[in-house]
Amino acid sequence: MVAGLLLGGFYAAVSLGVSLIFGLLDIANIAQPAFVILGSYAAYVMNRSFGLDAILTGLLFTPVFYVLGAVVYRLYYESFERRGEESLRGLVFFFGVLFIIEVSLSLKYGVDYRLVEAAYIGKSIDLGGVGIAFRLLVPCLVGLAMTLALHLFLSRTFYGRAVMAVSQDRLALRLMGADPVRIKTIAFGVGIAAASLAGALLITIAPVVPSTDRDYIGRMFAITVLGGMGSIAGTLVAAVILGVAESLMSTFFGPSWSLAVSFGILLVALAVRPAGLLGR
Amino acid sequence: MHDVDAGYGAVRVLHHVSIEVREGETVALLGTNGNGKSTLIKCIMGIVRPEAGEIFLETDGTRVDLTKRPTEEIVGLGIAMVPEGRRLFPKLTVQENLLLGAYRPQARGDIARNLAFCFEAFPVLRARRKQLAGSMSGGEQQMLAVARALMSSPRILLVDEPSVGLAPILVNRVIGKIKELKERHHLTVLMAEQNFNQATKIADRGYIIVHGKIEFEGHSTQELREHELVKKYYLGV
Amino acid sequence: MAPALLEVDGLTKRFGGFTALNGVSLDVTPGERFGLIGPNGSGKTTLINCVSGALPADGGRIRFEGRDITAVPAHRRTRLGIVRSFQIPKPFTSMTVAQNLAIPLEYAAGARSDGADVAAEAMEILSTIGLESKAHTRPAGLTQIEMRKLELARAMAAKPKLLISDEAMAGLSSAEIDDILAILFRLNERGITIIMIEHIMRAVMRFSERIVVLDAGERIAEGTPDAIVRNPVVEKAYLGE
Amino acid sequence: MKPQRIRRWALTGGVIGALVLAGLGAPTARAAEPIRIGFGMALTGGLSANGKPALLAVQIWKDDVNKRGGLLGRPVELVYYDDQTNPATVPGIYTKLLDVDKVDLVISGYGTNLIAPLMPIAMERKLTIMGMFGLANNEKYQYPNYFQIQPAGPDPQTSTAIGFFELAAKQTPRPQTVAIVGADAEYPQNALVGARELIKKFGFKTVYDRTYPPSTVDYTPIVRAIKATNADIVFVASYPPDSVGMLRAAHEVGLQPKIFGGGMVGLQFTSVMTSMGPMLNGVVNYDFWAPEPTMLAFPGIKEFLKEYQARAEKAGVDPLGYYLPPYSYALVQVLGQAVEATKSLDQQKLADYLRATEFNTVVGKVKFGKNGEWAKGRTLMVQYQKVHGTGIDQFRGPGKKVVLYPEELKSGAIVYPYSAAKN
Amino acid sequence: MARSTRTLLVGLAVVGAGILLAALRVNPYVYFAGYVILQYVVIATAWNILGGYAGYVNFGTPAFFALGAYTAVFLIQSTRAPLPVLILAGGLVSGLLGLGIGYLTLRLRGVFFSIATLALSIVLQTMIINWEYVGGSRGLSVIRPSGPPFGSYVTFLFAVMVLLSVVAVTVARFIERSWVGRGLAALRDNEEAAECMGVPTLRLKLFATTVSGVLLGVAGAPFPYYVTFVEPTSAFNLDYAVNALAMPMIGGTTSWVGPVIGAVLLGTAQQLATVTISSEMNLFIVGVVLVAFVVLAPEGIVGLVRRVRGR
Repeated sequence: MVAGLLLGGFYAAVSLGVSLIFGLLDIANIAQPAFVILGSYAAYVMNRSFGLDAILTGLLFTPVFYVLGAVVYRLYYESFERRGEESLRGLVFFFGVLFIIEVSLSLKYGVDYRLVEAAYIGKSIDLGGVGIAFRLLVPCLVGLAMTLALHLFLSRTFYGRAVMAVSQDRLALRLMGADPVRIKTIAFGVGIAAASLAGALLITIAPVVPSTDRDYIGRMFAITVLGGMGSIAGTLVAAVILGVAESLMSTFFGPSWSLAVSFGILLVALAVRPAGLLGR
Repeated sequence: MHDVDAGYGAVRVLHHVSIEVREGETVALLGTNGNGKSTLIKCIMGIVRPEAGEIFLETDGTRVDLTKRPTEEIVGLGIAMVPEGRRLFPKLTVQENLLLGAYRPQARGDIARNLAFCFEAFPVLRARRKQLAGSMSGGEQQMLAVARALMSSPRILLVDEPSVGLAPILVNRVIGKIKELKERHHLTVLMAEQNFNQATKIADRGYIIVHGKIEFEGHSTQELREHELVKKYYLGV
Repeated sequence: MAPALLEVDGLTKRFGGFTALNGVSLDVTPGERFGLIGPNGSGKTTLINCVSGALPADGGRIRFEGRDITAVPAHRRTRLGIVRSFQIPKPFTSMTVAQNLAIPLEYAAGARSDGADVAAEAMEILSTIGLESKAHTRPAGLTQIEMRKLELARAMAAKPKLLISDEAMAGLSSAEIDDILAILFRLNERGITIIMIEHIMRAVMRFSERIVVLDAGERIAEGTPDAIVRNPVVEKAYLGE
Repeated sequence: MKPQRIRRWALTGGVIGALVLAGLGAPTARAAEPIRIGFGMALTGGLSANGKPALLAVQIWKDDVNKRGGLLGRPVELVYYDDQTNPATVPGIYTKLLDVDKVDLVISGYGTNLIAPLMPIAMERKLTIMGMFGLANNEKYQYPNYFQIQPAGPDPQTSTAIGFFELAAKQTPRPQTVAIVGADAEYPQNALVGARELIKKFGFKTVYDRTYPPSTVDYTPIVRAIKATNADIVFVASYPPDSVGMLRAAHEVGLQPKIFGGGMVGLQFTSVMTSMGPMLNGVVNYDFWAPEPTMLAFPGIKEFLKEYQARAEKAGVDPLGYYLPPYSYALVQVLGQAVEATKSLDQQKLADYLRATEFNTVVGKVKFGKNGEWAKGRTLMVQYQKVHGTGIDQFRGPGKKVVLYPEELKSGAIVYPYSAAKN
Repeated sequence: MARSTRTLLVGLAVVGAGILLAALRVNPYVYFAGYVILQYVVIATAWNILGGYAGYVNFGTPAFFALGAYTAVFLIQSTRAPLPVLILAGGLVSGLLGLGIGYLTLRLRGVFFSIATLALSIVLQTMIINWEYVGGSRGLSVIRPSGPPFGSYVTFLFAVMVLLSVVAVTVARFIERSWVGRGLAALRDNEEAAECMGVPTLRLKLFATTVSGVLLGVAGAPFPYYVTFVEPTSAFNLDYAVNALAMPMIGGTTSWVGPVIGAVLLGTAQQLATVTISSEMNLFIVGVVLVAFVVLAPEGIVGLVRRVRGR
């Protein structure tokens, strides 16, 4: 149960980018997990070369990822959104991006499992009889911090509110004096920047290879959809639900079914209540 | 001092339309739907690009050409629009909608004051500020739309069809509010409206637009009310 | 009065908390030219969405030729003879104009035979409506009026008994409006019942034999164009109090 | 163009494409016709971390042989393709090797899944086939000309776990209960089957027996469930990411069985060892090679490792190469010796010789028995001891991975129970 | 009539040519590579019936393909049924799955549909992993029947695949040219307008998902005999999803020729790349080509050709 909660915090961190980009901007960026893995490798490289802490690296790299995200969005915008044919071909576009990132990584760094070192890996604290691993606790806390930060960004800043509004009514947003394309660029950049940190968290928790992204495509979108498409609080709740479900399945019914259960939940949710659990 | 002169000729919807609104005036743009009122307002906002003609904003003796500017910049110049159909952000709360209205950098400093004013003018919005905009009734939504436009501290307010989809009693209240706000804020108002009687209640003067042409210019409310064109074009007599 | 072709009885439709239609009833007789007007947002489009089957009704019954069709899916209603055009044209963008017509010809009018007949019939409809020169262009290359005509032509191809024309003239010039009106008159002469929803009063008043006025989701008046124009309730709805 | 014509064009295009493709690899005649050895290898995908070092080992052997003048006086040439760790590519690759590249000999790619699809091809064409780390591939086929280099022995399924459970049975106080857990994948499942058999044989009591999907992120719930059973023995059959996950979780949850480990793939990798550091201490795990004096006694191994380590960095593979590369080298060594001895490339003659002979290799003496497996199993059980920090150099020398099993290669004593060795 | 006879003749001619090629016993590698390429012709064509004609992007291709393969594995294990039975059964089971997916389209459109199919693929894979009888996660060796025509079993499979791809392409072409295809195109362009023009959209979508499912299952059914070793990771490989989508995208999605061209080009390129440059590069190229095509030539090669000719 506790493990599930911790895992949930981490899942939330991983899914925030999708929540923002897919949930709020309606851009089906299925390459997001690949950006996360890119973040993992950035953390790995810095950790190996300079002994820099993974999560610190993740934080330091957010501006780089922000710019990367902004560039990708501009390309996407010029190629698809402006022509008004975003959905299907955009999806394929990001599928291609996913592959390019994945393969570039394996060309550069090979396919060995990569991990990082940090003082807190392998240690745990005892809380009321339940040992809590720092390796999971730290990402969970960072994940919560990210969730909070994003929540504050969205609800307290002008840019954030504009991001929430942009997919609801572009024209009305322009009437507020905001440029939707610029807002989307910012939001996309932030989403990808979140991937930098999420990637760092990922490599802290488990070893990573370039193809690890495939394990997360489903989880990320499941969480986003369950969470109600773009609701930050919903994302957190859905992430925790998924984390707890996986943990409980592992503990009580045999771990081999845990993934199927997560996706079973997603399928049912999609079929019965497409607006998600906390859909507005 | 502010002097909008919009003369333009778009091939399809508007044909050589010229209107002007002087500072402090309330001007009504009358006509039934489909005659080009909304298009005209959209042209001013830069949402629809005129194919010919000019739209100017004159401020303190400087003329600013609006035709080549994107909507965002036009908003930045102090022109706010209450769009037809309200176009709120239905999945945001009332307060979030209002705060978005203050996106314009010049308005950000005045948020507290403007918000207080909006809540005072529309007490219902204060009561419902945590509610999602989409879940409110039509009248409340229209109030919110007007309030949201005011949050940008505009000098000129363009109102497009404020009465659409509202029960008669609500139309009355919305129109009344616009008048009240205009006076308190020293706004210049250009209102497109099909509800003739309601619009002429608050307008200083007005234009009747039919099939994309200005068919009649009434220099006073009186002149408008007495003109028979009104009935002819409204009911096709 | 002849037995009604379309009977709408106490139709109600809500969107969330908003009541778009509140117990609206109306009858349309065969061969009639029927006008449906009302200020913006009065529920006209919602009404025809319910009649054509695009939206399920929350209450009330719809009968067509005496048969209850309240629960019949939209495509079956089209085959029964209720055909609508869209206010904002919704052409099949990947097909040519002629191919756009082939869809209703095949699916609604039952012309399943080999290509030649369908093509000939499509061309015939296009020539009555004056679009034959554009038969092989795609909708993206059409002007506003041509798009409207395509919308009507496609509806005609479905061989309607009842044609619902939803603001087919918005944004057109006077000459173009006359053009469309002429087409609708011709269709009516061939025995097609027409419901016209329109803001252009000149057109509705000229076209309709009988008019029903909606305001705020309720039916407020019914009568001949003359009577409607003189009706103080209608005037109030339009001009305000 | 008429659609019909397009289709015909497209299909003929495809056929021509295939033919062109076939032609591309066609051998060009040369003066001193080399002996060509063909194989597919996992250079990408899940098993590539093992496939790449294996390739390097084979390349080193080729260079060694060619330096000495080749085989039968002919130079040796390798022809290999990436099988992407995907069995579906194997039939195509080997057909190309045999029919287009016209290789003289084939060896398998790395791993059970990549050997399996090769078996029918080998049988259809009556090839002599050398398998590189397959588990029980030949049990279903019983093909006589198949030989396998993994020292699993005549009973492959229990080979991973036998040392582990034998050691456990010898300890005092004797452990009683067992928890076994593994990933939903080919090797771990096979290892678990073997473990279950051995548990029965040694009379232990199973208190936990579960599997998990390889994409599991957090292993603490699993480890916690195991801890709740209070098992004396914890046997884990896992692939690299889950090995790391399980080991970390075991430390975090405070799992304290008497003996822990068994079939964890990945702990042998240098990159994993240097990351896990002291966390490894006390783990008893299977292995194939360790830099212990008993293992370094075999002829040629030191030279091979020196060469390997020199070339490893450039090839971007495991820098130490202690786990599998010696066996990959031994595999081609055996094949080379057979060719030299029979002075022939005849598949049947080679097979007969391979069946009958005991070979001397860098991994010791190799003799093939039933189903082409080693006549006698020799999977090591090692225990990580006295690992300090995460430096790579400590792993170069003896004492860190102490060989406990089999008896004849033993280089040290087990620290028991697990908790005693942990720190 | 004359035209459909001609189509039939062309189809038969292609099958005949395939069998002749098989009987010639040229270099066996041709059959192996040919099998893979033809398999992709079937997969791409099947995907395109739903994705291209109806506009519903299916990411669950691996689920359908693997279901066909595992249906075959099950039948081989239990009854050693002959290949035609395997193919029919594989198609049937996958078709049923397709029908189920079809009902999803009632509620899910666009991206949500795609995500649902992806999820479905994972659920199905987990089920197979936990089903020991068909090999579970360990995989299962399949022994081919002895004494196939043309001397070698793969040659025989190649001939079978020629037949299957002709069937698939014929079905796709028939759908495209018939009222069904026009109805699908209409609902792809605008589902609401299509419904209002009398197109029974739900029934057509169910038809498309079912046919697409059947053909994907059919493509998967001979797979166990081709590889002789089936395990979930490779049978459910995400590459099938990418290729199924990339091939029609590159070739052009609106006509039956597109997927065929795409499959032949990309399939051949991949086969070439596998045996020449590294397969990482191979995937890299697929990614780049895919992105380049959707950005620069959204209508694929067919669209490019049309544009050049139209000028």
